[in-house]
Amino acid sequence: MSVDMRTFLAHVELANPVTTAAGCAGSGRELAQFFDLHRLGALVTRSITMAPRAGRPTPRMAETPSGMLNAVGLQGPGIDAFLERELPWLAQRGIRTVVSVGGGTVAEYSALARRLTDAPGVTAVEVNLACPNIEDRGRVFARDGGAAAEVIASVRSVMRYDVPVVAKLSPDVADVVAVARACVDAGADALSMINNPLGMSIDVDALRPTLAAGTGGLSGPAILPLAVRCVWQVHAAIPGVPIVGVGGVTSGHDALQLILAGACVVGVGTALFHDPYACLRIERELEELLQAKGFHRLADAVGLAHRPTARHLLVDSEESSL
Amino acid sequence: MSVDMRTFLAHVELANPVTTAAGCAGSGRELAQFFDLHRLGALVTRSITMAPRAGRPTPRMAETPSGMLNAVGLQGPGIDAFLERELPWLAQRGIRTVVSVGGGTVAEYSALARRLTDAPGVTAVEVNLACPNIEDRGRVFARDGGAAAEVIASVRSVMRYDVPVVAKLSPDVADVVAVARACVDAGADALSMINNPLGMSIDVDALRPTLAAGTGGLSGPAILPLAVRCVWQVHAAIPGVPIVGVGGVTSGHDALQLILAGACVVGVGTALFHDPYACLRIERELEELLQAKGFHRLADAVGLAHRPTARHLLVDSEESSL
Amino acid sequence: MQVTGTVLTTRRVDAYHALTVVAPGVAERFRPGHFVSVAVGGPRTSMVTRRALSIHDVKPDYGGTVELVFTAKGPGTSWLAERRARDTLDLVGPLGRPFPLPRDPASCVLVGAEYGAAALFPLADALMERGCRIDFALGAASADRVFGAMRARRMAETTTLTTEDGSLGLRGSVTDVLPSVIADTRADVIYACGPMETLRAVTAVAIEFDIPVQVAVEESMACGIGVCMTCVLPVIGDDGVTRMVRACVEGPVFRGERVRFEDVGTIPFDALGAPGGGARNVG
Amino acid sequence: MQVTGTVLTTRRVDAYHALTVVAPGVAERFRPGHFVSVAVGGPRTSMVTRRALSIHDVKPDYGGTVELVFTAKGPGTSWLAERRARDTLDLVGPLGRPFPLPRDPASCVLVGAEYGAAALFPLADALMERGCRIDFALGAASADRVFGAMRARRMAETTTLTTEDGSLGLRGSVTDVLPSVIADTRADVIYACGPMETLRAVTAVAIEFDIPVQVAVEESMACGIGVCMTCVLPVIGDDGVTRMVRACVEGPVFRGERVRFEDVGTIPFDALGAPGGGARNVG
Ligand SMILES: Cc1cc2nc3c(=O)[nH]c(=O)nc-3n(C[C@H](O)[C@H](O)[C@H](O)COP(=O)(O)OP(=O)(O)OC[C@H]3O[C@@H](n4cnc5c(N)ncnc54)[C@H](O)[C@@H]3O)c2cc1C
Ligand SMILES: Cc1cc2nc3c(=O)[nH]c(=O)nc-3n(C[C@H](O)[C@H](O)[C@H](O)COP(=O)(O)OP(=O)(O)OC[C@H]3O[C@@H](n4cnc5c(N)ncnc54)[C@H](O)[C@@H]3O)c2cc1C
Ligand SMILES: Cc1cc2nc3c(=O)[nH]c(=O)nc-3n(C[C@H](O)[C@H](O)[C@H](O)COP(=O)(O)O)c2cc1C
Ligand SMILES: Cc1cc2nc3c(=O)[nH]c(=O)nc-3n(C[C@H](O)[C@H](O)[C@H](O)COP(=O)(O)O)c2cc1C
Ligand code: FES
Ligand code: FES
Repeated sequence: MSVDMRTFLAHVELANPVTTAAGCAGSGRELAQFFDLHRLGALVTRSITMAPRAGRPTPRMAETPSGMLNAVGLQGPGIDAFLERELPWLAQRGIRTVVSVGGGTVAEYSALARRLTDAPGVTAVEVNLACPNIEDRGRVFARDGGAAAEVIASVRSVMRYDVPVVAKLSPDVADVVAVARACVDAGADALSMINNPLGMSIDVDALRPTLAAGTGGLSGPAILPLAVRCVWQVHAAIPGVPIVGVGGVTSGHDALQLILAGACVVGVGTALFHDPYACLRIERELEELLQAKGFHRLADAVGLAHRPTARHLLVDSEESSL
Repeated sequence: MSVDMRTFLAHVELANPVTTAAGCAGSGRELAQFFDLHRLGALVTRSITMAPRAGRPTPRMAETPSGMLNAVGLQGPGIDAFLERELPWLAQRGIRTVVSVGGGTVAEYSALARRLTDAPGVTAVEVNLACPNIEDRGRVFARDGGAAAEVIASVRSVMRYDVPVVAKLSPDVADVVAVARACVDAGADALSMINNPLGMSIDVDALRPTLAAGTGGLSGPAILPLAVRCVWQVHAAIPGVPIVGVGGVTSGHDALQLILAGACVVGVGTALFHDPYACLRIERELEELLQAKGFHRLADAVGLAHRPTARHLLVDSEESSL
Repeated sequence: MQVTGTVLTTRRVDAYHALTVVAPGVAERFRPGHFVSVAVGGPRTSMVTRRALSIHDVKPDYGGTVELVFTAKGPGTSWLAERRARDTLDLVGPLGRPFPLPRDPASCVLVGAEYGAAALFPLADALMERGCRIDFALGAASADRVFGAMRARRMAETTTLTTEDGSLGLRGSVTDVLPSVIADTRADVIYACGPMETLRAVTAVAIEFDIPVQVAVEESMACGIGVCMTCVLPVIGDDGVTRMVRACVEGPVFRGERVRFEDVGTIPFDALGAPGGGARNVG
Repeated sequence: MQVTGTVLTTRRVDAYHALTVVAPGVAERFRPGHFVSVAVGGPRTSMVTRRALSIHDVKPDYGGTVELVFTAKGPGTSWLAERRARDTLDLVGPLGRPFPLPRDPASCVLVGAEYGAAALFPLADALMERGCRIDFALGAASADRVFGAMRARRMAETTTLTTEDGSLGLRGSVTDVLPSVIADTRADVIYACGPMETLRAVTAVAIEFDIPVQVAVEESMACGIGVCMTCVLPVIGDDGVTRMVRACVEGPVFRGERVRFEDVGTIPFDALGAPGGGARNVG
């Protein structure tokens, strides 16, 4: 008997829980050469900005142990070209599309939302909060619950009521639950976590940072334990909110960790760079694992590791591990 | 020609920059079976607490991609037994010893400092700030600049003037520079970073967290990019302060990354679990690398990657990498 | 000590893999009950921790070899199972506290479950050298998982085999037959090696018969050399105080009645430094 | 497409390693200039990104093989250099925009520096099939790094070799000799493959002689399939606008005069979406 893999991102049903991660699937067309995009739970776009962006200088990439650093700098076509060329291509094919947006001010985010609200083919909007707030000396929105909430509230107020707004959070905070709560209170219908923690690599031959931008976002298997922890903490604190678990997923086993911790959707980023079919493989492996463990429905596994056991009483996610 | 590997931890000279990381070298005696501890830059003890501590239940360990999670829970003998049995053993042998301390209240940290201030054989005191503050609902000191500063000020005011106080910081904060600055302003003579970011792993067979404690500290190569980034940011912001770089170092190449980013001392933790001789090997590899690159003195490499170059002008560590 | 050994031979023994590795320094220092920790995954692997494996045998060939017997369970042991002759293997060992041997000749029952049996053979050799009587009780889930039955039969006065599925010997667990083995052999001491559940049950039987039992425990280990504190279990000391002691250096061999098997995976409230003392809320 | 190929043969060619891999699907679709991306490190490796390697040759044996020629530079290519016959290799390809071929027979100079030469041989075959005249100019730091000199001599009208140390052919770089090769052969078009510095210099010469030049560039690549945006360089479009385009899908082959070599590693101020536009301060 097969497993019912359907899941809900807020009130929107997805045929399966495996999506691409923002910024890791190009415009969609690149992956379409490898497989039928309808087989994705959803395609998440790169973060769209108002103006076209050339991004950061190269090198933009450095390999690290079980991970990589990237500093792409939101290179993209800008909202006009996106609405003209990229979104219609996806919409015409009926591909479930979560549009990610990025901005430098609250006004920019809400302007983006305004442009998207009537665009056909927007399954949900994911708000990339890992952008520097130019009105606060470049402090990243996601690192400050107040700033994050302001962005979410402005996007939520503008977006059509039936398009879920997903807040994408960063792990580089003292208290991810506090930021999550601020976003939910501001109207986020779901949370996505984690965006890349900030890392760095030094080129010891050139005696300078490997990336032209200096620092970069860390992704890949190395960060899976951080993603599992963030999902766990937020699901424990705000159990009703749908969570998109992202970070280091390369197998169905990894995806199941995030699901048991509380995610109902799983995003796959860096693994796509290694294996263009990663989403399909992970979805299949996940289904096989669930089946082997006797689950009939994916939904039954969501957050299951929180079920109280004798051992669970010892768990206190706020306390230090030391 | 050999490289002058001497370095300074504040005003204390170390024969070489490679030390053990807190909590990763037992009482010292275990490693002494493998090599002469005098060959270490310094031995850093586990974090000593007032009372003996049995620590957390098992499983305390989980392997993750290029890393591991631990939840030991500061198991240790308590300050009395430490001063009676562990420190004298090291002191009698003249082994440079940095004593790490951990507490649940500001008062507990200063009580520990008071016990250490007249103990012979204390090269420096490292203050493990990754402990939950029981007076602030278990919020970890290191996640809050104010609380961290209070601990450092109380330890500094009690410790002998000639024993450096090192503040050990966590990466799980929105702004590591702010916490670093608070500690330096409170009297920290040096900074050590990074302690383990908090992570988690789910046992998908048991359908519950792998660690009995739920969450645990992530260590090993996976976190090297986070350590390099923290060292870089803090050295850029507060260039004069000596930094102990810790996190994921397994080779001389890794150590050199931290040094070029601004560390003058390098701590080795998880690598010791794999290779008891790791500190010696890393020190040798580091010396060879420096020599191959034409350095005469380790000190000349410290922070060198910050040297302005055309490319450097593009680096803005506050800005997001995306 | 750490050595880079060369794999001499590899073979399958029913459900198990066996590797013989040239490692003179380790072989020389070996005493029964010792284990080694093996680096797995090769260069640039993502597996950062070593795998602990008991030493099944040492031989003088090529200056000294050690034999390891293991199940391919997860990624590390699966990698080990793919090693071929002439590959190199990075070992640290011998590690741990070995089995203590009786001063005078005694009647010894050696209880091994699953791969735990492998560690008992060098112990049997050492005991026989001291003139001890040896009897084996070996058990496993199924016939292909009973390790060393033939060799046991050759060495011991008696060998009793059990399998859960009845495919070899008596149906049931090794502890089911233990009372009668003890009675038949008039055992003075028991040595046991296997899963914790087996060790717990063996210890209960030994206590019932009031004879000493030495068990080799298994705990998840990150370092194997006593520095990481991840491998602890509650053990009662000579002073009657329970401490969380390290399986890798204070063990893996303990007197069974000293191990608080029921409390493994917890911090007993009366253990030294348990929460409830002054440091409860620290870290 | 992604295939798990089997290594057929491995060999050393002077300073280089060559691997022949059975990969029918890749071989079938191959056109000169294509590359593959190779997974390195094996199971549970810590190396998460693939390595991009040009296809040096395809043969019909075993349904189709591809040959890769590379230097063991870092950990990934060193791992590749240790592969043996019958090992499997995970390839994605063929990838990228191949070399465009002239419609009518033309006189073509093929310029290769270091391992870049490897990619020129299937191109030479294709050009010759179209009746083109072929001349090679191959250069490297030293004799052992000049790839394919013998084969070039057999195929081409003329072959000019250069080494920095003078150990083979003329002392100097391949671009030093290029003007005279162009003049001698009355070249209609240049193809070039090698380090960016060489491509820049070759392009400058081509512009001087006012003949078209096709260059295969190299940029650090995380995905090779156009989704990660890490491999970009500034290239001038047909509309005169500079864009940061992806070397992996819009390239690796570009018209040389369109590539802003001087600005590689920067975002030129006049590039589409460069800072200074409305989005300057975002992300
Ligand atoms: C003293 C001692 C002796 C042992 N002797 C043998 C032996 O002779 N033959 C044999 O087959 N097995 C033996 N084991 C168990 C063996 O260490 C584990 O099966 C092995 O580490 C699992 O590794 P893995 O990569 O297959 O699994 P994984 O689950 O991927 O291992 C992940 C991590 O957990 C640790 N781990 C997992 N299971 C165990 C375990 N049971 N004990 C300790 N650490 C564990 C691993 O070392 C690794 O760090 C022994 C264990 C100990 C402590
Ligand atoms: C289209 C293309 C074709 C190539 N063809 C060949 C070839 O035929 N033979 C050959 O020897 N080399 C070729 N290269 C270069 C080759 O990809 C690198 O030498 C190789 O990736 C280095 O890997 P490493 O593990 O040795 O080094 P590392 O420095 O450890 O690599 C780390 C990371 O950086 C990337 N990287 C490092 N250097 C380069 C580079 N020069 N180009 C692209 N990515 C890089 C790697 O892919 C990896 O992700 C080609 C590169 C490209 C882009
Ligand atoms: C090259 C690259 C580009 C990314 N671009 C974006 C982006 O545009 N918007 C965003 O919210 N996250 C972006 N991310 C973050 C990913 O969506 C994801 O959160 C993160 O990489 C962790 O998942 P992974 O380990 O599976 O890659 C990017 C990540 C990478 C590696
Ligand atoms: C098992 C274990 C125990 C640790 N105990 C302590 C401790 O007592 N005090 C402390 O400040 N840090 C402790 N740490 C953190 C390390 O000192 C170090 O900061 C961290 O592990 C990163 O370095 P690494 O990747 O080299 O291990 C511990 C780490 C591990 C893995
Ligand atoms: S395994 Fe590290 S102390 Fe025992
Ligand atoms: S390498 Fe990923 S887009 Fe080119």
